[in-house]
Amino acid sequence: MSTTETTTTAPVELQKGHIGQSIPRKEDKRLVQGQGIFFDDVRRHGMGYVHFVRSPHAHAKIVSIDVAAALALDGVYGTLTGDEVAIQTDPFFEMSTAPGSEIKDYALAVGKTRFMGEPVAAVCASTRELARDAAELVEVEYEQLDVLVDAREAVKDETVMHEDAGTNTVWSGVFDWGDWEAAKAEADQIVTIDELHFHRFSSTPLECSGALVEYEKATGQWTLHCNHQMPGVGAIWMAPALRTGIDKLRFITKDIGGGFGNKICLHPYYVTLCLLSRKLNRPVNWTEWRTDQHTANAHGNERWFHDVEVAVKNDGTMLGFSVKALDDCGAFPRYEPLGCIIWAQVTPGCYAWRNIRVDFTQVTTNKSPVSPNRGYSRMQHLWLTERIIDIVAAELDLDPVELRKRNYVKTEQMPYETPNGCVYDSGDYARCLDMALELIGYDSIEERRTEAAARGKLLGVGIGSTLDSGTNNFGQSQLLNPELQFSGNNEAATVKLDIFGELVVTLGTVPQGQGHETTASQVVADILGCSPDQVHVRPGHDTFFNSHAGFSGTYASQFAVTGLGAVKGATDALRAEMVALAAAVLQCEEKQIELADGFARIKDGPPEAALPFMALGAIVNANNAFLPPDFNPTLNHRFVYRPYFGNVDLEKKMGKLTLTYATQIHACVVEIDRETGVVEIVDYAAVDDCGTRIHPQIVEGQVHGATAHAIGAALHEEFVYDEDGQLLTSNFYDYHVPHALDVPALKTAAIESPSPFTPLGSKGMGEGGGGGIHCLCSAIQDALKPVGKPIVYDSCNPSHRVWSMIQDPESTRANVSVVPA
Amino acid sequence: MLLREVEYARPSSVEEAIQLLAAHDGARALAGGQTLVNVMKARAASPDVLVDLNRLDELRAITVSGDTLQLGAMATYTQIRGSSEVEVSRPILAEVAAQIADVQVRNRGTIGGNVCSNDPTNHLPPLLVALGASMTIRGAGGERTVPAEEFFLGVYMTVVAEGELLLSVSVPAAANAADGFASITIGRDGTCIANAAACISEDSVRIVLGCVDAVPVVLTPTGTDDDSIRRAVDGANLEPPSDVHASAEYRRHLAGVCAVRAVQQARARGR
Amino acid sequence: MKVEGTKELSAPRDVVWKVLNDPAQMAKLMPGVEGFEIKDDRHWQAKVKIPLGLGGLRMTVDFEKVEEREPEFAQLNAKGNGVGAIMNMQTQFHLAESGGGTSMRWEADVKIAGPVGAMGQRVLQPIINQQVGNVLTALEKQVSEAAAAGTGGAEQGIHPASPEAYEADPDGPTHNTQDQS
Amino acid sequence: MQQPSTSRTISVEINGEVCERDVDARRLLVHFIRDDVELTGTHIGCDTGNCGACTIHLDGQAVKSCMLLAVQADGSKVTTVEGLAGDGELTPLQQAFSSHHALQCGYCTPGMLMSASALLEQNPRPTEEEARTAIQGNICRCTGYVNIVEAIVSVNA
Repeated sequence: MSTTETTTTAPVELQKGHIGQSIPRKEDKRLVQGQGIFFDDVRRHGMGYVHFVRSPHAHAKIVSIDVAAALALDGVYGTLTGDEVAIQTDPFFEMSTAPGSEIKDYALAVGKTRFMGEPVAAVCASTRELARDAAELVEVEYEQLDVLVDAREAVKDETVMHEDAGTNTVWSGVFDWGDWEAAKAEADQIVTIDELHFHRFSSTPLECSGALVEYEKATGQWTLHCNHQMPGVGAIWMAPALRTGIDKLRFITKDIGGGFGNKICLHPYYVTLCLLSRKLNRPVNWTEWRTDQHTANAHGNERWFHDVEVAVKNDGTMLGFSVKALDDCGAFPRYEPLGCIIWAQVTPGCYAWRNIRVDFTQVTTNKSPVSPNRGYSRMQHLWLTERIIDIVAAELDLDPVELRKRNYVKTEQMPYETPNGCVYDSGDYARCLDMALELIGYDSIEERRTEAAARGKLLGVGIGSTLDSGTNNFGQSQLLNPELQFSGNNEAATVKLDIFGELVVTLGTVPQGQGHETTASQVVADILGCSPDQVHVRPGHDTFFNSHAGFSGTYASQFAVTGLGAVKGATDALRAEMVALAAAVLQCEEKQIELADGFARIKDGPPEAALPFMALGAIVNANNAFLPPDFNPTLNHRFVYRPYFGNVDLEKKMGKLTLTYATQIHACVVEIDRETGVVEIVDYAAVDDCGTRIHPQIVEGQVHGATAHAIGAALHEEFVYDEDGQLLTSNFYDYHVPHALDVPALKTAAIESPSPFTPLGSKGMGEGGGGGIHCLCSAIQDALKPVGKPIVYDSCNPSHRVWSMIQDPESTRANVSVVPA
Repeated sequence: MLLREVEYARPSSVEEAIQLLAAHDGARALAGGQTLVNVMKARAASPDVLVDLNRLDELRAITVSGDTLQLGAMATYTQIRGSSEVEVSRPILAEVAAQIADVQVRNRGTIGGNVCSNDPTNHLPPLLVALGASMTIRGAGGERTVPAEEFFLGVYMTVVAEGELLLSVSVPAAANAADGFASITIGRDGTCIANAAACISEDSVRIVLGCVDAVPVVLTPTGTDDDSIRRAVDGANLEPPSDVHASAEYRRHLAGVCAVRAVQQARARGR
Repeated sequence: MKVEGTKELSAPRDVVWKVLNDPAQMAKLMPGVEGFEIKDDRHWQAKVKIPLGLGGLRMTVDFEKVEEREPEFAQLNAKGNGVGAIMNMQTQFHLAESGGGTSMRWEADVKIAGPVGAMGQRVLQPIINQQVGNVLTALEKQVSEAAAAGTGGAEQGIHPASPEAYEADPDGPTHNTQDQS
Repeated sequence: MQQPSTSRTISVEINGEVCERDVDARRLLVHFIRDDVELTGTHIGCDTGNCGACTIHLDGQAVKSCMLLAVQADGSKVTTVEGLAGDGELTPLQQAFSSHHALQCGYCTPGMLMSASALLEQNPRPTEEEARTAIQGNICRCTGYVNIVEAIVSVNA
């Protein structure tokens, strides 16, 4: 299913051919043979293995650390403790304003430990096993402190985790767009919701984090064979902390076993490895284990929504809402407080309400730090908007499909400016919804409900309307902290035609499975008139390729725009040179030259008036004596793609916060076992609109993946802490990610509403906006209607929570009220 | 990952295995290793000596003699699932074996390892107690047979003492036995949150609950109707553990649900 | 996790008190003690190997007597270290005369910290119940022997691996609560 | 009676080649394969035996090589993902994974292929449910399994 009918594509000189085709992925051949190169596959002579000594306590003073017994063990190369880190490095740069900016975050715990699993020391030894043996011999004396596991407690500051800041609040501020008071006055009904909770989980990439770090004494150069997914920003954190220049950190990634944002905040670990490799003068390898990954790497942001008020007209027109959001970022802010603004990219969700007030506060707690997890910060907010829609529909007895359609931003309103100055580029939400509903057989839902009831099952249907905003404007960080010197966005790529006619593409991005080698080759092939097979895209990222920019990386749904925008820019420049060169050689005008079938030739000219790409490469690189003196083609072009955003309005907290908005509308049918609360998904559909699709199969694969993540998060995956800050779901037994039997057959469909703002009409879409979470929460609430109409108040609904809602719907209903305005 | 140092021996006979177990303090039998190696990876438990039973083919045999189905302690779940002897003499065993973990684990994991580890969430302890199985154990002092009901002592604890080895598990053969098994798991195929096995015989019904205590809990309801079963579970005054997947209250409730479902299955099969 | 219960013992209160407050006798109550060192009258240390079928959990446990009101109340803190986990336990005993014997009310609050401990939460409660049951059974023997001998101390403690030490105890924990979060 | 020891010399036939090495008894088979024999196609995705990234064939059966000691493989035949295809040619299963886009990051892929190939040997034309059951012990975080299941079912369809 596919149509293209809205706005026109930006004018590009593309030969029809490979873009839009699902060509075989270039990455696959090595990966299906086990020949991918992941960081832990790299070996170096004399390499030592690092094991971290981790805090068993969530909050404790470190009284003493004794490494003597570890050092005495045969085969142990050395250790590193927080005291050494405090002397040899500076705290990492913090993005918040004061007092949040006063938080001191080091590579290892200094003085005290603030979450279970926090590294307090590191040991390096000749084998992996020995490193762990030695780590067990490090004696750490702790003095336990009061533990904060609940953001609602942390915000009271009765216990303060970061003495330097003097408060647990990292950032807080009020966003007020439109006129909320006027909306309330205009409304017929005010629906209130006391509390909603978006839970803590993460995408848990199958490959854990790690690196092999080498130090070159002569030059002070570190080389990190690693899986950092945003090395540009990693280096901005690391280099000042290590008191070195940014070029002293060379990041190399090849294949990466998934990232999903969880590999953005690796700088504390990597700094420890840098210090150890320098101290011990040997390469050091650290492989994170799953339990460590769950305990002490990166969780997604947990968020509470309090005192929600929604202004609704009797005809179902929604005028706006007001909410107090309380975000829990765990023990250290790291990438935060960016999550305090990133959600604002999708302030109204898919809806046309114009009056929105959000009072946002972020606090630290004694839990794992967070990191931008797939759907980062927008997913939490979009879940809120979808919860509001379904709760309003249930309380005012409105049809949830009609309510959505009435309030969706309409396709004829595109490009649509949101109340906070963002511009939704294109899309047709209502049409996507109709398609999704058709795929799940919505017309026959009432009969199926009756049929299921006869089997003791509660059947429900749910909708998740969500947006995946991509190519963000880092200028939004200035809405949090006007002093920050970040704005705009960029990505680089280099394309060259080499001596034997090879087309070589070097990306600045850091792919983790998104098929960048393949899609980049499609773009190059279509611009240069050749086959993608003729285009070699170097796997992975290497700082020394010098083909990256400040925001390089693979994150935030943007490759199809920024990465391919850079590839297109570089290839356009290369093409111009190839044309000029061919015209010079063939002695004709440039406009007579066409590039096709791997040749530069005179259009409609004689067969001999054609130069294979190899000839062009050879002339410039090795046989250039005859070229005119003022004609110096390089056939090697680095291009930095930069979307235009303009400045943000600091006073009104408005601006173009991101460039593109892909639509994802999900619909599903669930059956709930009334006796046990077990939820089974019996039908599932996801309709995607990400503008021009470069490689439809890859797009569909991203939809599948994001949906599976959402299903896991909505039904099982939750990082649960006890009152002492002990993580109770630290492995794949208790943290149940979907298995093959847990994921239903997924139906997908797509439409294409090309973005008018991007080089190829494409939009980023990999994160998926948490559509499945919204959709399942919606379906569960619908299914439970006959047992007392409970309100789904949490984003995670494992069987025990569903069962509790069945037992005691009233306690959830106490959470909502309808007040005639 | 990354185990503590451990000594390893691979005996070539049951006798040698028993000698090894008896001769070394802290020696443990290594059966399928699908629990033990995992626990060692966490360094939660660390045996000093591992006595690997994997080359003792005589412990893998599944045989029927008279009215007894005998399963060697080293019979794997995959073997049990595919065994024609099991199929004809106590099919519930094959059905439940197919529900344990995943294919790879079923290829290695053994009935002996399952019962000897006695994790409260395991499938086989309640099932074998329900079926009236018995365990044959050999040590330096000779062989003894213990009814399944007396075999389990606590979490990770059984009557198999140091220096002893579980040789086989015997189950009464009954092709058309009215057996049932029901569980509620984390996801479709994860760890059991609650489970129950049921066995209806001519004069009685026996339900055994897993996951609610350190050892399987045996109930003998007065009838096979749903109400009798629920009454029996209520009357057992269960005090199941709470964890992230289930509060004590929810787990107690699920125990009742599983019990009823296991009996319903048994009733249907016995017809 | 909190466990608590009451236990009726046939021995007189002063005998029970002596057994409970003599570190050497206490050592015999605990499962799998491999080594024991008395540091002073309020502090002692035990090296234990909790006998689980998977190979035994080794821990070093430091005890501190926090409070005592002879012959009716004692509070003891224990801190165990090992197996990738830290265990903290606070125990209290209340002894009351009951006929010719003693009625003991006890409470224990056990907390396990560290990744391995967190992994074991699933089975922690049954294991603790079981170990508490063992301790109580051992205590019963110990005090009855002590009462018979007139003063403290049987020669033999209970061997942790011997099955009879683990017989189900009807007077075991009578009430369990675990904090659900 | 033999004496237990903390290390042993073992001989394992891996992908047709006999490898003889001294190994510590505590070394896991997966570390032996990756670090000692340097066949890095077999991956590690967890530390509790759930994820299946380390799946290999041991004497023809799919097993998780993180739940076996290397010394246990002494005298056995091991096949890893590197041993599936000969001479750089992809097997029909590997080809199907590529054409159905059954892999994204490719980290779970070796284990998936080993589980799927074991299935296809016993059951050349599996149903969707059978394919799902065969890979229930292999976690993929990228694909949602949809295309993996399709790929497996397609091989001999």
